[in-house]
Amino acid sequence: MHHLLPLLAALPLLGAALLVVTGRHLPRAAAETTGLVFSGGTAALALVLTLNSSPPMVEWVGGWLPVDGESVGIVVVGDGPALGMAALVSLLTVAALAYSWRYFAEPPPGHPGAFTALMLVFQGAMCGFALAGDLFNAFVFFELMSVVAYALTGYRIDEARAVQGALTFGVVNSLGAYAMLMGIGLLYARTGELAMTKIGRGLDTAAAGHGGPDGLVLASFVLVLTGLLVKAAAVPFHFWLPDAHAVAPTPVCMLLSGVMVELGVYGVWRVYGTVFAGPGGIPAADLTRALVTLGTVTAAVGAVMCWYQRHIKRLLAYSTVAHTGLFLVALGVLTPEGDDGIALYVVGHAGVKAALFACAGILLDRYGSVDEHELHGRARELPGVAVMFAVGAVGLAGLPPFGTALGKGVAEEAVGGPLTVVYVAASAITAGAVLRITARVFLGLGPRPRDARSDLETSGTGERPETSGPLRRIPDTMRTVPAVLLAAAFAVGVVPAFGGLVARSVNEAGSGGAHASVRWTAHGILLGLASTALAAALAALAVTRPRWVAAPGWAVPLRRLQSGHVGDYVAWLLMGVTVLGALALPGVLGG
Amino acid sequence: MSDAVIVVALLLVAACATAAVAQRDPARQALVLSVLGLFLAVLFTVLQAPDVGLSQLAVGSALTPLLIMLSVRRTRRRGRTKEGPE
Amino acid sequence: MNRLRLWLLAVGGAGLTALLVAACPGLPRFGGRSHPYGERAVRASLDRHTANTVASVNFDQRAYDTLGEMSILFAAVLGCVVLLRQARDEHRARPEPAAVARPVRRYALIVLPVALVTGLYVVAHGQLSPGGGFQGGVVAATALHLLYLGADYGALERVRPLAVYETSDALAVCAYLVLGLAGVLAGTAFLANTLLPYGTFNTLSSGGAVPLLNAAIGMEVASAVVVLLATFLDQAVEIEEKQGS
Amino acid sequence: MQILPYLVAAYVFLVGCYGLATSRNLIHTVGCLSVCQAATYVLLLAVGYRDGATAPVFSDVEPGSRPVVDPVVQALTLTDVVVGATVTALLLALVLQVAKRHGTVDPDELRELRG
Repeated sequence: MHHLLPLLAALPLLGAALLVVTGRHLPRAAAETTGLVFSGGTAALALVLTLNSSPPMVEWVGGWLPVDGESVGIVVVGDGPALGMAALVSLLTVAALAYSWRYFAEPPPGHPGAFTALMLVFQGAMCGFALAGDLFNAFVFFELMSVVAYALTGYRIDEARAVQGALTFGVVNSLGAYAMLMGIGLLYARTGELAMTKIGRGLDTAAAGHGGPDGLVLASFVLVLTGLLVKAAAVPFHFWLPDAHAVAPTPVCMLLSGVMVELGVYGVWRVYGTVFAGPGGIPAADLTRALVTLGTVTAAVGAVMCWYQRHIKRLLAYSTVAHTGLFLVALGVLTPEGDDGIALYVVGHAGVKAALFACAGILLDRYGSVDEHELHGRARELPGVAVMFAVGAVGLAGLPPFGTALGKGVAEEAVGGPLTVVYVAASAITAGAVLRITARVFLGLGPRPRDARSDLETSGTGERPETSGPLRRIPDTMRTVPAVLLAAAFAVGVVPAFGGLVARSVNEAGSGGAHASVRWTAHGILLGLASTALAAALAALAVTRPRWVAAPGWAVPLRRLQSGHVGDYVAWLLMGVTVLGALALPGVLGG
Repeated sequence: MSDAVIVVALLLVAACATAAVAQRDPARQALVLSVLGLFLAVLFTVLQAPDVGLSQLAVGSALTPLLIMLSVRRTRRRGRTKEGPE
Repeated sequence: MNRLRLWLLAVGGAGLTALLVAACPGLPRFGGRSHPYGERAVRASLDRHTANTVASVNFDQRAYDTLGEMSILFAAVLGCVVLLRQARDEHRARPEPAAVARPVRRYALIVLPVALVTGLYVVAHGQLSPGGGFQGGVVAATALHLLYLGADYGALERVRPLAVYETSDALAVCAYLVLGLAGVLAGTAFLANTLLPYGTFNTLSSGGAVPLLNAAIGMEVASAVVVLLATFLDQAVEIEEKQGS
Repeated sequence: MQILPYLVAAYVFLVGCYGLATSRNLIHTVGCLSVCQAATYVLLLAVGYRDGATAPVFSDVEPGSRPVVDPVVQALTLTDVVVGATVTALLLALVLQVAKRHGTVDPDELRELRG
């Protein structure tokens, strides 16, 4: 069984290569079917492997099995979280490919399969990254994932914003990746190894010699985490995300927001747990300080910025930022419950967020606009989409029994105390913004908002539909995909065995052998209901009394920071490195 | 002896990297990058990495600057056609 | 330049500098002796009769990394082809054949075959001497573009049917993956180099699957670089915007 | 000499970052990114160097007769070089499209995405 692990990365790549070889002579439908077959086959393989991931599997690529505990090969890890992420990635790719079925108006001349091929490479890269047990191999797949994502983001070359967003995305993420590579180089210098477990052990041995971590450990920790947090869009590394996610083609947005960003969070979990968790690494208190601080700020900034958007896809992108913050907070407390909670939250969030992007895509293709003000009341004719949008909004708020609610409840219990407020507030504000859109765009409630401060915001008007022309009828595939995704997010919370299964496999892989049980609690259900009620209240207020919730003066500088200037974003990245270093410093000084 | 060569190569790389950043005109920057690629290839060779040196020579001092030059030409040509007929 | 960015840059740059400088004392002395992984890799390479250890690491021990790397190249080329496709508001203009000075032409046409052969030689000796698929591939592909100097753009386009190179790029990726899958089908492991005899040390056919993977990479890199240069040249020379757009 | 190569790597990375943040031309930005990447090559190869050792190629050296430098970092750097070239190419392609759609390659003049 374990020999099949690398195939999760290899199969989609093979599919992509075959599509390019034969692409010229294939009709479009055949190319898209091939894509679905390869991506679906990988998804099936990932699911089978996930169900067999206890006890965790390990595969040495090339058959370089360790001799006396030492190997020259690359290790691939097949434990629950790794395979679970790979399965999530694959299923979402299948959904995105199904959504884009006959969707793009204009495949490049001579390359009818190019878009599908790029999506397959994206899938393979994300699977490869999820399974990587070797730090440099993780970097390679990280970079592959980034390169495909830049190309996919800029896919609509006729759109001025799309190419600008893709370029910003490319520069910032590449710089993050190089920082990560510097960190890997430092770790290699210290330990002379590349497999994550070996590096972890090497750090511990070295620290035993001179008592605790030193500047090198701190620097490598900060640099590696910088790369991952740029991907995860933690504040202040997050600026690229709204610019890129708002402009990427809709099926790509589903993958970017649904899983790619979460893979950054997953990478932090994997790298900290295997490399830096030992006595030679970064003390737990420092990691908690760093991640909880950054996570809280990320959730706050994401939620506030989300509320003030009128560009619907940009609004959804900021809600992803806010949720990443929540994931980081739960990850930072380093408890088995926290890990279980985010695992479930990530799965539920992927379904909900992808469905919301799919609905936004329907608006874009039907009206050529994703602007809340311009579309006011125009989408009354799409009741089905309206229901899905509203359901997605309450799913985002964490209304029981959605999977997001289960995950959020478990995570809230794990973080406890005042941090619970962050969870309730961030999920309520982002969900409230989505409900506001539902009320205004799909129901036409309230007065039509007036445009203000156009120098401060990006409007969603004047966008070109992604189909050959504005759709008169919404194709069945585009309706079915979000419905299925929402149903799946619902099922995550409802199917009783699922939560237990996720918790068991997450705890088996990490958390130091401790097992936590995952179940609905009164506390979690109440908080979920509270978030939803708060979201509904905010949306109602926004529609009926827009003045009361208009942008206050202090939000203006925050919005100005999102300047769209790549130089600013690079400067913020450096600032983030400094902040991260400062937050993790006390443990190193104390050691 | 070899240490001295390494130090010189390192300093040349550092100086050239500074020049590549300081040169704000992209066409000239491409030339500086090409020289940087050359110095890096020399450095890699004295660091006993001929494989990397060779690929740096091919990629860093030929391919990348060439791509940059082509891009510069494209953007400049665009500027010209835009100004021309209007 | 806005003032906030300068402040951020100053503080962030100072922080990063401090971090990197603080790491330096912890680093092993430059030129130190402790390279555990490196020494294991050398032993493994000699066991499998591969004279160039770097090739052994690239195409045998860490061949999975190389798979990722070739996929990056493949994806980037596909991405460039897609991003630099002819947009709706652009058209192609035939460039006028430019007169090339005779010495330049003669020089280019003499160097071209030499460079091509050098590239192929470097690819073929990848597992023996420095060089290999990457380096040779880039040299061969760049050499082909001497034609642009030596003749003109039309001549280059005739010897460079892009579709063929795109296909061979993808075929090389397929070949690499199929070689890897053969290991799984044979019951060993993905990309296992155990199916072919390792041959005699220091000969062209030594190293088992290493020469095959190396050749696949050479083909991929050469075709990929040709396509890359072609799409950029196309932009620089042929594609023009329609007036008034 | 003991830490000079590491300091040079750090310096090159920082200089590249400075260039990225202050660049007024997107093509120049992409060039600065490749400067940042050069820092990673220098760091990796410096880590793998060994005094008095030769290149890890045994076609004309008797195996075991002389120490060799670390071949693993060389393989990593080789991968890194190729990655760098492809990223540069892709970003330049995007810059070309930005130039076409916005009519400028000055990041200060790109005002479409904000807030």
